[in-house]
Amino acid sequence: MSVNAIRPGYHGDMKDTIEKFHGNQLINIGWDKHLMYATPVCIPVPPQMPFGALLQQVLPTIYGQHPDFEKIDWSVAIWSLGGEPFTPALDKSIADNGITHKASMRLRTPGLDGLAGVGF
Amino acid sequence: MSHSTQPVFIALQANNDTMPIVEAILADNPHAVAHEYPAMVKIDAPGRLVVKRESVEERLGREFDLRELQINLISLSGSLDETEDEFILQWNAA
Amino acid sequence: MTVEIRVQAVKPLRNTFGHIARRFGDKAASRYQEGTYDIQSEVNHHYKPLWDPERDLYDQRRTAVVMKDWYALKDPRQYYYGSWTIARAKQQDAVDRQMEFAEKKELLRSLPEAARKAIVFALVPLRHFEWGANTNLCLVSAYGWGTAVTQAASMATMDRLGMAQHISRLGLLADGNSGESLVQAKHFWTDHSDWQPLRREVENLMACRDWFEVIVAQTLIADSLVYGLFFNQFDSKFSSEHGPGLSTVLDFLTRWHDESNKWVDAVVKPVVAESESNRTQVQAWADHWRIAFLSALSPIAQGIMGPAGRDALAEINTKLGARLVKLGLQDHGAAL
Amino acid sequence: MTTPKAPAKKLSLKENYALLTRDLGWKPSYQTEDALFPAVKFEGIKIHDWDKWEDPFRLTMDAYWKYQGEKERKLYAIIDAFQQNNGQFNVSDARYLQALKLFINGVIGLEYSAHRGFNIVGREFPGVGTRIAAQMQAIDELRHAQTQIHALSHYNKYFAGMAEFPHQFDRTWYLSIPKSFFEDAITSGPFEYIIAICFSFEYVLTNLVFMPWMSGAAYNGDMSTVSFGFSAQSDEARHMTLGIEVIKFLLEQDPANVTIVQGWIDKWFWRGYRLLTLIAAMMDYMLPKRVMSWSEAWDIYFEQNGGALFADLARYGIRMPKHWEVTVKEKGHVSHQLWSTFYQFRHAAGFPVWLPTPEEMDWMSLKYPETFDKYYRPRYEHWAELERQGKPFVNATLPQLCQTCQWPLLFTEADDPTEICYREGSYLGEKFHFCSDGCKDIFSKEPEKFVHAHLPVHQIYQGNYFNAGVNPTAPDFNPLVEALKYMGINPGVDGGDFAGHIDAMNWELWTKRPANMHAPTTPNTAPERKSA
Repeated sequence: MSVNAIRPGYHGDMKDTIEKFHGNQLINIGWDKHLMYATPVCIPVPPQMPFGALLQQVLPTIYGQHPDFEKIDWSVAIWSLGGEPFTPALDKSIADNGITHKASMRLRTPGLDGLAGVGF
Repeated sequence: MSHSTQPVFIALQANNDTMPIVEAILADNPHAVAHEYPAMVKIDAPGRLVVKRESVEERLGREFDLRELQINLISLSGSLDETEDEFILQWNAA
Repeated sequence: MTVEIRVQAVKPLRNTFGHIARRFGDKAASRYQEGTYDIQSEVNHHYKPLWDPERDLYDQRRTAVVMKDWYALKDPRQYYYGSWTIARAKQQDAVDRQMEFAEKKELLRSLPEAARKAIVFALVPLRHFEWGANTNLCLVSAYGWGTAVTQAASMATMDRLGMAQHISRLGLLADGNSGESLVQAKHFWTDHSDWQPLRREVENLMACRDWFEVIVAQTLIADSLVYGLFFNQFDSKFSSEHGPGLSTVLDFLTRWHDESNKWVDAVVKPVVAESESNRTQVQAWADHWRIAFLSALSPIAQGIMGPAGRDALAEINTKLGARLVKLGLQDHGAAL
Repeated sequence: MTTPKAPAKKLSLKENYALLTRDLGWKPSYQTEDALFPAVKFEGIKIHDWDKWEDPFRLTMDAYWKYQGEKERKLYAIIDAFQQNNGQFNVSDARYLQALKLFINGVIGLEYSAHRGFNIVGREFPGVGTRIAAQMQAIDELRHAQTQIHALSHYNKYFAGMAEFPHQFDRTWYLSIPKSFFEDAITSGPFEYIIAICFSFEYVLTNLVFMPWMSGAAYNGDMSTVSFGFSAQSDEARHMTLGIEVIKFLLEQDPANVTIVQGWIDKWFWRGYRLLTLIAAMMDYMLPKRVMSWSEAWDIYFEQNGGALFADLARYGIRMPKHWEVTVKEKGHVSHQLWSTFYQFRHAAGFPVWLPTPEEMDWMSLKYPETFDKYYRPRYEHWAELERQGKPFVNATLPQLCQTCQWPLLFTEADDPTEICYREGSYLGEKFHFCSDGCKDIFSKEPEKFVHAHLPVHQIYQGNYFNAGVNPTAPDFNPLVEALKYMGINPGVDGGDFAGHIDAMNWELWTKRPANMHAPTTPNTAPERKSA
């Protein structure tokens, strides 16, 4: 489908292309079954940042308040990227892991399903 | 025209001016039910609701232009047909 | 109530909204001010309009004139919706009485047939002129910048519909509510040779998309000439022959036009004064539309007033020239 | 011409309206129709006879002025009396005031947008009757914006977070939700606009805003708000009727219009429904004295009344809006999910946020027997415990937004309230994210339009949200604090916890009544307090 406009050639600006983020790219991260964080988050990161640094340095600042966070066994954590199963290489960069600008990643932590038995 | 039983309603501000209007509506539409809310009265009816100028005038003791309903109207539902004498809300389909 | 007594001494933390305080100081503000200034969205628009992809939803580039602050176009009547509609309701109340009187006394129906025909030929077609004005002012309220001018244009849009309907009522007064006069008048508007030049210019103006040009052309130029010719000059001539009946029912139109002129002047003047380029631009618009409407009115002026029509139009044009000078423009009338 | 001897004919309302209105327009001959009405063809709607349009209210300007003038006299008399009596101190409590902040900052901008949008329709439609109806609605909407400003003006003098409403509407992150909704409508063609606003929004959805909400305002002692609300709604009743006439008119004019109109109904129902999540949270959480729950209101005003409407339209081949079943599944959840979101982002809100008290949670258990105790009570109890421990929960990271409705992705899967609903699409090599199938569908039909959306989270990260005069390269530049200031939010004052908020403290000082009527003691036991 396509838009109907008064003249042919109508097109909005691509408002959020990567070059507008001063060397960073956006990634979206959600932690399944942990609705204490009511929405997935969006953060800017350097594409060269190793995935391991995301885990060790960035995620604790985002999710550290949840009692499940310190119990995570990262060796069994399951990631998906854009809805597809995904195994990140910790020593590789965000970019080299194939995580592109505005990618959406979901984290599942088997055995840790949030509080109250309802994914909170 | 087939008669529908789908709900229609009219909601008016609850005040001195609308009391006789509400009375008239309830008298003319025995199938209608009035629900009172804070500052509002909502009259629900299946299929059809009619506000009759004459009935309002009887209770008001003066001439009444149905367009005066505008002043205290809050909302309505249904297809509207308005003439000098009647303000009708109804659905056409079953 | 106990609460009221206790809180008598509570002093407000601020006297008005931040944007109003930045313009006028933190003091009690009028309802006109609070309801008008800065309430149009100005930044961070989301989508390109499908109907005008080259510009934003609200965009200052929809007119050739430029203002540092479009809110300088203050309405001297200080109309916000409430004060406008209450004022009009009051006026309409008086008009209703005039019209009832006119109907009861048959002020127009009892006129000789030739006189009634003259009204239908000379005045009733103007309901279409008013509809054109409604269209043009609606363009201003749709695409203008800043609530000060767009809200006044929105009220003027409705006023013009009101005037179109009032003129239609004159027809009904003359034809005893048969509506025949409206049919005839429409025919004059669309086919009679005396009326065609005016209709041509109304259509040309309806095709104009620069909203400030439309204000100048419609409210300053066309209205001055049309109201002056029909509701002043023609009415005077008619009254001298048939008594003041017609003047009674034209009163609403002339009063409304006097009131509207105050607004029009307050809108045009600051734009002309803002910059030399604005002044040049407004002058060009004024000159162009003045020539266009003046020549367009020439046949109908003579059609309704005979040879006196030419002088009547000249007199109105002189007045318009004087008004332009007052607004900071030049009167190029002599050269026209 | 009729002989003057016969008495003047008495005109009925219909005849009078027809004579004064019909035929004001004419077929142009010096300009083409296309030159005068350039915006009326590109949407593909076919109109064969504009005169078939029927205005059910048949208002001429004299009657319009008369009745609207009377309404305004009544309304301003109440507002005057309210101000003279310091009515702002007679509302139920200081939490009620916070809902008014959403109104002044979010809704006034919508009313104003509606005003401008109807001016466009009032100019661009060739048909006289349709244009007059649109013009009347345009100026009515100006009325609504202004009466709301005037009714709320007095509150602004005493309470925080209301003084910058036009500034906030253009810049505050959660207000991009209402703003983008209306800008989407206005930037559409005139037919889509009128279907979007008059029909999908006003006819199908606004009863939810004005009836239970305004009745709620009355219940909470706010005579000023209820007066403008009900007075505005009396205009809305006219507009809704316009909405249904418009849709019948379009459907009757040409069978080819049906598919286009159905597409717009699908789009705008979903757009409007998502927008009303705000009202859901306001009804369930921000009215200290409650009239009905969001779930009940949805049942009455959408499922029953909307159902009747769509049954009526079935004869034209129009069906219920796509995804309506999802709204029914979600009705027990959305208000709680949004309030949880506001709570954790309260430091970045323009109003303070609170956790519901035990008394209020009992009301919710009663109103939401299927969902509240199971899914939502545990969160509030957990967060309340953290507050008691002096470690209140805060989400310091910016949320992922839906490209279409601009809400954070806060909604769960319709059939699983423990899983966030993620939808993703790609266009011109870039990824886009959505909160629902409804929002993804909308994007997919017009990606050329929706790529241009101004998403506040992305704008902040691009470094575009700071006020003039601020140096973004300075070493102490804090983008999040500067972004709040840019949004018109005074950091540390406007948002945060209700307990200890300046409004709560001033309320108790001025009225000697509890700031929270359901928890008379909490303000004094709050862990930290700011000075007033």
